[in-house]
Amino acid sequence: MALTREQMAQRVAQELKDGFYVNLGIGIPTLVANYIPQDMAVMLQSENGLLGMGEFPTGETIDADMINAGKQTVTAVKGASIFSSAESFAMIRGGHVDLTVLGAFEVDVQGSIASWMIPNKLVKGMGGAMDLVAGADNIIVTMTHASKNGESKLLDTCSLPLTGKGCIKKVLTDLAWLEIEDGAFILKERAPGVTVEEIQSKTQGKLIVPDNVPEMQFAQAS
Amino acid sequence: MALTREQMAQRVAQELKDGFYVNLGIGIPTLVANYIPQDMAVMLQSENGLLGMGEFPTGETIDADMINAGKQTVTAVKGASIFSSAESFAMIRGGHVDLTVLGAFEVDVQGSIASWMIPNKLVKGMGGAMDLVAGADNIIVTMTHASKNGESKLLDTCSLPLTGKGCIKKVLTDLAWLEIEDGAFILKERAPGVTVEEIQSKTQGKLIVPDNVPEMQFAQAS
Amino acid sequence: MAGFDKVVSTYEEAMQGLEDGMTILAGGFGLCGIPENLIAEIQRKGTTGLTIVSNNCGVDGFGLGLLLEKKQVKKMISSYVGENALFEKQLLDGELEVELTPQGTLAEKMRAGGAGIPAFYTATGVGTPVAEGKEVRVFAGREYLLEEAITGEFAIVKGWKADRYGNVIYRHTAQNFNPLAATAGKITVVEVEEIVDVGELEPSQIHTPGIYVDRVVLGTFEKRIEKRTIKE
Amino acid sequence: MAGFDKVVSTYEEAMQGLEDGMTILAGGFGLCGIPENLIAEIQRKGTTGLTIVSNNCGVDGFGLGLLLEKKQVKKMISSYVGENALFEKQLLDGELEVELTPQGTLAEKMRAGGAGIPAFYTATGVGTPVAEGKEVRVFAGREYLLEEAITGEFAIVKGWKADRYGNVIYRHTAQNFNPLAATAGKITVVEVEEIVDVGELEPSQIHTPGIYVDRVVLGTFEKRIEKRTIKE
Repeated sequence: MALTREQMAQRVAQELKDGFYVNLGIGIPTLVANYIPQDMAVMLQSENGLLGMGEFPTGETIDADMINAGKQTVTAVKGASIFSSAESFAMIRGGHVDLTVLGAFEVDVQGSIASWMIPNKLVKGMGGAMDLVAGADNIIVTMTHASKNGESKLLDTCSLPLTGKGCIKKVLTDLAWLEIEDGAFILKERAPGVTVEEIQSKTQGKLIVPDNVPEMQFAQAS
Repeated sequence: MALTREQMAQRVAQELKDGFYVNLGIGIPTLVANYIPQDMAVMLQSENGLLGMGEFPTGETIDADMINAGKQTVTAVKGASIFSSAESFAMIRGGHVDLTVLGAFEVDVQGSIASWMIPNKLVKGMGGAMDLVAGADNIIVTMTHASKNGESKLLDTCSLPLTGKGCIKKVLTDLAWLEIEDGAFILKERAPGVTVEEIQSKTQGKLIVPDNVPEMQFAQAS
Repeated sequence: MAGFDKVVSTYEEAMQGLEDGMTILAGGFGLCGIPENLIAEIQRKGTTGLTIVSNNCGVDGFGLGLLLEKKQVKKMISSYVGENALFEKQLLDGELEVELTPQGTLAEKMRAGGAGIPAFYTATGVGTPVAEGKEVRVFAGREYLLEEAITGEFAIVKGWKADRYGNVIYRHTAQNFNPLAATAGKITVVEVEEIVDVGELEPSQIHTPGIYVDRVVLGTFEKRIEKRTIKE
Repeated sequence: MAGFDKVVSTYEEAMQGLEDGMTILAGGFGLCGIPENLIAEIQRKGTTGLTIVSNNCGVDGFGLGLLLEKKQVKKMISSYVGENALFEKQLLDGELEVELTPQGTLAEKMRAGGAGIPAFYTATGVGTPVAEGKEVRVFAGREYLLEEAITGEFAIVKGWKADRYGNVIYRHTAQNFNPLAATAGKITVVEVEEIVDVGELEPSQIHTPGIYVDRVVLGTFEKRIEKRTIKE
C-alpha cells in the first residue's frame, strides 16, 4: 500500500542524526518534525531567519512577530537564534544546514528537480527553494510517485522549469525510497506491500532494481 | 608660514557639516576630532567596527576590548554602534560615510593616491585605506606639500604603488588647499604668509592658479 | 543643530520626496515585520509606476496588496507572490511586471546594494529560468550565476525600537529583510513601535546602525497574522 | 546523546585535527579580540607550513607573533603587518609569503566563504597592485575587481560569552573579524570568557549562531593592549 503522509514523514525522520541542523519545507516535510526520535536532538532552521524552531504557540503565547517560512505562527526553542534573511541564506547557501527536506512536482535521473512553477497555471514563485537545493549537500525530496492521473513524477528529464540542476540524490515517494546515481534511480526500499513491478510501471526515468529490495521498516510511532 | 599639524586639522575641520559621519585616518586626520565646532554634531567611524568613537578612556575606564582602527584604546559615545569588520566595510564601501580624511605619500592630477607602500622599504600593508578611498565620494587628503628634501608630493603621476585610482578631489597640504579637476590641481587657498610662487615651485603636477587665491581663515581655537 | 536626530513626526514627512516611477525596497516576510503604515501612506499619497522590491506582496487588502489595489505598482521584484488573488489577476492581465528572484539571492542583492558590491556569484538558480540572460562562471569546478546588486530611491523598514539617531533593533522574526532593505535605500525610512533614549540600546546589539537611516517615525501597528497556527 | 553540546574541556581537544599545511582563519584586530590561547596551543602543538588568514599578525612575542617565532607560518593573508619586527625579517629573508589584501576585501572574502558566495566584485584596489592578475569589470560605468572567497580548514575565534550550543556574542570592538572567521572555517573553534546556560542569550542578539561553531572552550585571557592611550 502507498505510504500515508505521516508514514512518509516517519521514513524521512529515519535519516535524521543527532545534532543535525535541518530545514523542512512546507507540506509533508513539515510533518517530519513530529517523528524526531526522543533520544535525538535536531534543530530546525526556518529560512525567514530562525534557527531552533519550536512547536506552535498556544492562544496565549501566539505572537505576530514569530513566524516560520510557511508564515505559520511558531515558537523558538531554548538556544535558538534569530537573524536577517541575508544571514539565513548565508547559512543555507554556505552549506551549513545538514539536511534539507522538500517537496517537488518532478525529479529526474540527473538529480534535477522542478518544484516551483507550472507554466500557464499559477506561478507562486520559488521562495527559498532554489537556494535550499543549491546550498545543501544532503537533500531528501518527498512527493507522490505519480500524479493522480498515474503519470510518473520520476522522469528521464524534468518537463517543468527547474528549481535546481543535478542537486538531488535521495527521493522518498509514497511507493519507494530511491537514490539517484549515474543517471538512474536506484530502488532502495519499497513501501510495505508495494511490488517492484508497480514501482517500475510508475517510474518513467531509468530505474535500477537491485537483487534485493527490502520493504521499509517503521519503528512504533512514538 | 607652513601650517602646523594642528592648523591643518583645524582647516580640515572647516569642511565638517552637522550630522556628518566621518572616518579619520591615523596622524593629522586624527587631530581633526579636536576641532569639531561645538555647535555641530559629527559621528566618527572607526573601521575596526565602531560608529561613534569617543575620547580616550581614563586609567579607570580603559578596556582592552575597546580600541580604534589605530589600535588605541578609546571610548564610545552615547548612541554608538559596534559591529563586525564586514559590516564596517559595507558602510565604507557602500558610500555611507560622508567624509573620509586620510594621509598620503603622493597625490596626482588624476586624483590618484599612493599611501601604503614604498618599494624596497618596509611594506606595512594597506589596512583599510584602499577600501576607504574606493568607497567615499568625499575624501580629503592631508599631507606635507613636499618632502624634507623639497621633492613635491603633488605630482603629474604618482610614482609609488597606488592606494586608489582617480578618487581624490581635495587635498590639504601644509602650504595650500587644493582641489583636483580635469587633470590639474586648482589652488583654492594659501596658508597664511605662503606665496603662490612657493606653492608653484613645490607642485610638480599641473597647477591652475586662479586670479584670486585667498589666505586660509582660521577661527579662534576653541 | 539638528545633528543626528532622524525622528519625523508624521507619516507624510516620512515619505516626503517619493515620486512616480521610483524604486522602493520593503522589509518584511509575508505580513511579518512589514512597514504597514508606510505602505498605507504610499497608498494615500497615490504615487504610481512604482517598482517594489519585497520578498512578498502582502495579501488582498493589507500590506503591499493595498498598492496593487490602487494600481500603483508597475513592477514587483519578489521571491514569492502567492496568497494574493489580485496579484495573480494583474499579472495575468499584463498590468504588472514581475521579476521572480530566489529568496536568498534577493536578500543578498539588497545587502550587496548597501555594501558597495555591484555583483556576486551564487549557485542558486543555475540551470533554471532564473539563469536566463545571466553569466555562468565556473569556480572550483562548479557553475555559478552572476547576480547584480539592488538599490532603491527609498527603503521602507519596520523596526521594533529605535533611538533618535536611527539605531534600530528588530523583534523576533520580524527582522527578516528589514536590515537589508535599510542599507540599500537612498532614503531609508524606519517606522518603529518605540523610540528610546539615545544610549539605551547596547551598541553591540544594534541591528541597523543609524548611518543607514534617514528618517524614523513612531507608529502603531495592527500586525495582522497571515496563518494563525496554534498547538492543538 | 551529545546533541548540540559543542563544549570541549581542553585546548588540546579544541585544536584536534590541525595538521601541517592547513589554512587557519583567525579573528581579531591588532591584539583586540584575538584567540590568544588557541594561538598558544598551535604554538605548543608545533604544526608547521600553515597559511594564516588574519587582518594582522600579532606582535613580537604575543598573538600570531608566537607562530612566526617558531617558523610555523608559510603564508600570511593580511591587510596590515606592521608592528612586528620578526615579521619584517622573515618577509625580507623570503621565509614568509605574504598576500596583502585590503581590510574590507579581506572581511568580505571571509563572509563570502562562509556564505557560499565564491566571488564578488569590489571597487577597492582597482588600479593598484592588488588588481594584478584579477579580472576588472565595469558595472554602471565604474571599474570593479573580481575577488574570490576565502575558507579554511580551521577558524579560530575569540568570543565573550557562548552557550553550549555554540551561540556566541562578542564584547565591544573585540567583535571585528571574529564572526566572519567563524562562518568560514570547516572546523570552527571558539574560545570564550564565559559559558552561559542555553537560553540565556537573547536569540535576536546572538552574533554567531551555533550552526557555524564546532567547538567551544573556556579560557582565561591576558588581553594585552597594543597602544594604551588615556585622556591627558
